[in-house]
Amino acid sequence: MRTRRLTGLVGLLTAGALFLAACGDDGSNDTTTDANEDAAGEDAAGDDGADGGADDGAEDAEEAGADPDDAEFMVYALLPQGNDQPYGTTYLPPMEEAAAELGISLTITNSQYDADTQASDCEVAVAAQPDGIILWPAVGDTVRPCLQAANDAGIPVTVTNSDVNPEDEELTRGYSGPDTYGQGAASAELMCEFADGEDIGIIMINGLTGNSTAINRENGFEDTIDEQCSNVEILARQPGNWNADESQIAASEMITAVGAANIQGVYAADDTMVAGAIDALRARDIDPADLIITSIGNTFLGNPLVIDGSLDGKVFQSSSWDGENAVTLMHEVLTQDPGERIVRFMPDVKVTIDNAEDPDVEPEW
Amino acid sequence: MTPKTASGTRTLPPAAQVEQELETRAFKLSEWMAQQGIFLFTAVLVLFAVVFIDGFASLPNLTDVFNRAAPIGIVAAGMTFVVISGNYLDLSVVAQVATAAVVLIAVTNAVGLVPAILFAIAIALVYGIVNGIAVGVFKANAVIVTLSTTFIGLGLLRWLTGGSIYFGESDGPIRTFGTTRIGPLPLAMILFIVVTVLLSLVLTRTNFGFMVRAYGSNREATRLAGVNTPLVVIGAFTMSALGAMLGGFVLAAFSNTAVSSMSDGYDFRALAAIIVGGTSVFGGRGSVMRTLLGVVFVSVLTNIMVLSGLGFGFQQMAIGLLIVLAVSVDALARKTRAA
Amino acid sequence: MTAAADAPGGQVPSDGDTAPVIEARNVVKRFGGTVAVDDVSITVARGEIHGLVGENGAGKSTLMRVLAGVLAPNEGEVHVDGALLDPGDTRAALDAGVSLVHQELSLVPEMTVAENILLGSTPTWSGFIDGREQRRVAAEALKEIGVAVDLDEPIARLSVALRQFVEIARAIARKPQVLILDEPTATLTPAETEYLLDMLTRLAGRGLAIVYISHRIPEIFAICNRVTVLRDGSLVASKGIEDLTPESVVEYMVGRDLQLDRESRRQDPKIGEVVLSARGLRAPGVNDIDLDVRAGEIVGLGGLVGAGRTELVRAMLGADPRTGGETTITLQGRTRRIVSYRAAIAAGVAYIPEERRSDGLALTMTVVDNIALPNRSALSRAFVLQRRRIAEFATSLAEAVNLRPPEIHREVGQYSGGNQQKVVLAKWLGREPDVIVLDEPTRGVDVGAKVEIHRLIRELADQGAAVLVVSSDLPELLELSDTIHVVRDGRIVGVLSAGEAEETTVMALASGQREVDAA
Amino acid sequence: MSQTQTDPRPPSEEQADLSTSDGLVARVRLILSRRTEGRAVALLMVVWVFTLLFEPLVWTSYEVTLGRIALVGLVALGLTAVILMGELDLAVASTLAVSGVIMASFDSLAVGVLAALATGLIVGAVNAFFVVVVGINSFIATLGMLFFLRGAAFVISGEAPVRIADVDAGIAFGQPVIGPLTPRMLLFIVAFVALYIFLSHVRVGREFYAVGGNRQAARDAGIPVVRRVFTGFMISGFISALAGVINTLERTAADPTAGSTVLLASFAAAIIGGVLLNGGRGSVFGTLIGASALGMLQVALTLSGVQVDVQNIVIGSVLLLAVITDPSSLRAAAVTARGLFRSRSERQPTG
Repeated sequence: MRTRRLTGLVGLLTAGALFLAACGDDGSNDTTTDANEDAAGEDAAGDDGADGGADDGAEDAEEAGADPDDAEFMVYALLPQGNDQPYGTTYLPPMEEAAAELGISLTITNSQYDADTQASDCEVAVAAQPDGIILWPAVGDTVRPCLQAANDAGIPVTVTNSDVNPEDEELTRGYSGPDTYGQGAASAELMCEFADGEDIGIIMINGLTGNSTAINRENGFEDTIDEQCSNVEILARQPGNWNADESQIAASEMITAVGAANIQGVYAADDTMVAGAIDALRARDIDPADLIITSIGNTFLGNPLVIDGSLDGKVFQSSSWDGENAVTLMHEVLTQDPGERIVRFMPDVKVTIDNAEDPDVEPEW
Repeated sequence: MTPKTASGTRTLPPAAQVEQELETRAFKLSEWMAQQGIFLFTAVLVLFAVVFIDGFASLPNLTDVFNRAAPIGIVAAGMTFVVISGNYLDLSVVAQVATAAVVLIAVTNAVGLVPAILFAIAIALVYGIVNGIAVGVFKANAVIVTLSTTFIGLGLLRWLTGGSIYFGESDGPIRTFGTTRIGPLPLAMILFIVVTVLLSLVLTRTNFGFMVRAYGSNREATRLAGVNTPLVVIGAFTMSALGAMLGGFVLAAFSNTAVSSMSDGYDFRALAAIIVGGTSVFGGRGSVMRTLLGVVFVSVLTNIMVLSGLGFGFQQMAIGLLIVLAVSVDALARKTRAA
Repeated sequence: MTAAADAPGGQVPSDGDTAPVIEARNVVKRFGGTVAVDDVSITVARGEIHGLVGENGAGKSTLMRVLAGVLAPNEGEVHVDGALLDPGDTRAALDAGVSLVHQELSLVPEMTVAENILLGSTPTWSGFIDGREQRRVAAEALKEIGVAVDLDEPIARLSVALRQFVEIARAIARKPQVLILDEPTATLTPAETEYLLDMLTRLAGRGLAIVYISHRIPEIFAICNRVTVLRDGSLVASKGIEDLTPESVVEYMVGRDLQLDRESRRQDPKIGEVVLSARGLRAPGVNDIDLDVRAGEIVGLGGLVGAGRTELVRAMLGADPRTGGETTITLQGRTRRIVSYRAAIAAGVAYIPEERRSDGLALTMTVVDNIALPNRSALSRAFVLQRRRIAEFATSLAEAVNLRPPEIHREVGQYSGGNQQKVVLAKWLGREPDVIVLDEPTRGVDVGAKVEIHRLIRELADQGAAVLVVSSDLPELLELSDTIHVVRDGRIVGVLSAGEAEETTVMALASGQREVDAA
Repeated sequence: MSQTQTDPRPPSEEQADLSTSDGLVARVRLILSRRTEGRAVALLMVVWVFTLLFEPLVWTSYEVTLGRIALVGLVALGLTAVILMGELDLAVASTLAVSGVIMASFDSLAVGVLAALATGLIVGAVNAFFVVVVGINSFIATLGMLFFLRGAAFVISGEAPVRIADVDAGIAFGQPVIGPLTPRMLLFIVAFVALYIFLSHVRVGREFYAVGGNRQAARDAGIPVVRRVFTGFMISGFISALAGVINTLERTAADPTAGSTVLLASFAAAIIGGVLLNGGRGSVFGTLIGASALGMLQVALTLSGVQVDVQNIVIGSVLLLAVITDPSSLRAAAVTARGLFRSRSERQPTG
């Protein structure tokens, strides 16, 4: 059905292309006719590009959504990332599988962390009158209107990956996913454990500036440090933008800034970035094993580092758990309609050298 | 957005003509500033850093500066050809860098290094030719053309790869490249210098580079000199594409990872470096070496700010001010010359 | 606003009232060293059409710009209705009722006819455009000049002729007392010209004072009551039309001792086979031209600005698209059709365009670079430019054309016009062209450079190159050419051999004052 | 040109047939041929047909579609004013972000809103200052502002979203007021109508076309070009700020990263709408159509469950198509093509 739509789109765009070429001489200064004839040809060629692009889209959409015809429920999932981010990439497939099993036809949007786009997607979703909406807030503070609209339309909303603000919770039926704040906190607890009372200085590498997950994890980590181990001091912090390169350079520069001697620890808000930070240490012939290093995540980069002792501890976050539970929770809400708000936190498994090889902390990306 | 030579009318009013015939010598200092300002600025900034910023002068830190500069620098060096040809910029480097990085690691893991590189080159050529034809043959505006190729390119990349992050083998050739040092210098840094020098030679010493500069300086005069101008434009965009490809390689090798989002913001960051270097967006004036300086300048500045604990916001503000400042000098110089 | 502006030109009676409306007193205008207008005084009365004639560069346009307040004179002053006009203030001149119809069109292509006619003085009602008023005034102005153009048509969609008329309507709409037209017929067909002339007579009949600049003697005699002749910036005659004959006017315009030119003419040039040949050439502004240039021959293209000479040579070389006909180049018995500009260059053509600054040189580049541009392939091995060879090459050419100072690493933009033109020549000389086409080779060039450029052109011809020269500078044309083709309205109206060519005959042909059967 | 040479009739006659072309068809064709929005309309029609056939929801829930169009289109409207003058404003997105943050950092909404809008005007003035007074190419001047303002947004907001003082007011602001129309749509419509009138019926605005179409002529005619450029940039700045205010209110919080997609989307809308980047040609009406086409396309694709990547591929192709089918582009390509064809025939000599 989606395929039909898209092939339709492609066909019409092609027609449109020729149409455009035909109207080519509008408002032009004494156009020569032959120019336009020549060009019509040129342009038809140009259009094949568009054609091809959209065609890909066709097949893709087919894969993307489960077959809707025998679907019990129709659900919109408003996500801020998808194939443009590795986490989203490993989040989507289990989500779609689960949906297929539970007979849910998913329509997935990706606002690329633009709050305004997500809000607009939300309007679209509400207008489509689905059975439910799964929301992954692009910017936590900005989702209330969307929730309000959904509520007014009587569409149940569940939240995934990062929870809404407490005051907005009454507008949602449940939350599944990591407690992004809690992850920061857990990583801080690890840090405190390893610091074991001594005064140490650490550097902090955060996620993309302004990104809500990044902010939550940063706050979680910092607050916990303040409460539980004031002996740990954050000497410097820079964004690593979820990205190994940036993180490596930033880390290296912070080492320069505060002096290698003063640093006994490193915290990075995810595995990719911690890998960069560890590279930075190695590049300066500092043995990461001598430092206390903690992070969050589940990438193929993370566990080996834990095993070889350079990464002391990390908080495991399973993108597949996240994606799968987003759907199962929604299904629960739709089928058995529990009274109160369900909160299903992803178990914050702390991964250290002791359990790094356990199957339940198997890296996913 | 019209480059100066594209002005419709071919005749100047007689009076204006006569006036223009008169020798109009530039005011020396401002002229010099416009020409050599970047050297001065860089020197001053580095001096300032050495004196006031602890640890700036240390080798590891300078290495960081260059690690910051290397990928963006190679991209900017390539894009310089587009800017000098009077076509503003190549937005599609964002898509190109990401594609090259992903292709390098993914295809190397799957097939091998050589096919990966060949494949990446093929893709770069496609970008260069498509952008080049749209701009050179259809005379369409470079900004919009490269904007649309960015949309298409990134879309295709993410749709085809599913946007996954790719890791090179922990002891593979890419990793080796990323970690090898010659003496104290990382290989990437040396590649950066080598590529810049090479591109600089292409621009200054070769027939092609010469035509690019001439085209940027005066399209009609270049055409009337018997130059195949569409080919020149296609060539310029191809150089930009190749630069972006190498930049992608360096980026991928540096962290041994590749993901489609790793080159966000490379378009305007590269342009910023080029402009700060003193290459004129009107085309004709500028050089790859200036771009090198511009990139170094920006990285030094960022480095200083990080060392002094200033956040991302301040870094952005500084770069913004810098662009306007650098170009104001040039503009004022042009004014005094005209006066 | 001066009181004068309130008197709408249309209504002022022309009953023998010969009080001067506009008066220029001892105007002097210099551009750096060159004196464009030298102590000229003219007066124009109501209802008078005052013809202003002179060769290109005689200073007509400059004088008119001074009158219209576009340029401030170095000396002298302009009075309108006895009131002194503050110099160089266009606005004030407009308010005083002086309207100049520019030589080059100054309309906004995407705006409508009505909007362009009232551009800058758009009638508004508390900020909002008063559309009705706008259309009324525009329509009135158009009606006054009797041209029916759709008021809502964007200028971009009008023919050049109609744009010219809209320009005039715009001037009229300002209710001027003095209307100055600078070569308005340069781009018009005979029919359109005729129409324009009637129109001007009509307007003058209603008391408008008109200054009419033209090369075309018949037009002058068709409509003017007085004629002022300028030569080299100074006034040589200002008489009532009844005291003048076309011949005498041409004499005044040219009035120069021709002996010198005679001597410097080439003696018995060795002229060979036809090299450059055009047949049935058609292009915008070019109507079915046949033209041959032989080896060792210098062919001059005479004619007035806008006669279509530049269009002709550009179409001939394929620099601009042509609509019909073909060009061939024959060298060593091999004939090649010139199908594209690059093909022409490949075949050994050198083209020195009219607009040196916009088409001829890359001003931001150095002399070396500019010289190297057409010769790059010869000067590079395996795509690498050979710096030393290029430098030597450029130096030798810079000497050959006597570039002063010969700093080949200086930006061309910093050289004077004469030197710039030498660079343009140098860059093509390097190719030792078999065919060389020069469009206004010495425009805006000082005398010294001019002589040298002429020498170079002769040397080229003596070496057997086929030379085609476009020039509006009559002495130059006569001095250089072995054969002169006179072009008018995109047609060749006369072919004169060096012997029979006189400035008067050429001017007569060019201005259409005399039709002669091609020699 | 060709007309002058070939057409012997006096201009009055030549014009006659055009102006007095009776018969509705001829009239309509004449009117249409004068518009610059043709290609945009064509695209919009294609999108309409597509949506009617495959995504009627786009129409049945039109208020959603309108919302999306308003989101894409508002900034584009302001941008159009600048582009018409042959200038560029790359700073729109950053202006949007910074004004939102400034607004949210005040305790009183009213004050905040005023401060934000003022910010927009100031930013516009600064841009104009660099462009016409200092004489920097607007492309670079606004590029600098793009970085600077984005940075400022982060600094002011402390690199995190800022909630507005009165959240409920914000939510209320998101609700329909007249029929299904929310304040955003109303403001969008107002902005469009205002700009449309300004650019077509107000002298100052209409003179933007002169400034962009033939700057020298504008000067000769005594139009104060500098003042016009200032006006244009300040309009663009103000509208961006307005968009920032609207978004912030509707979302009940200001996000320093806001507007990441705005800049390119606005340009796309204007270009597809037939606005010529070199200035002098185009209209806000065209921009509106362009924005509508893009907005509807996005909504339709979203409803069809097409992932954002594929949407980008489609939109990119449409944009590329729009630029290379510009008349001037087609002519340029035709000339080159003819050149190639000729130079092939050049090989075999004749005669």
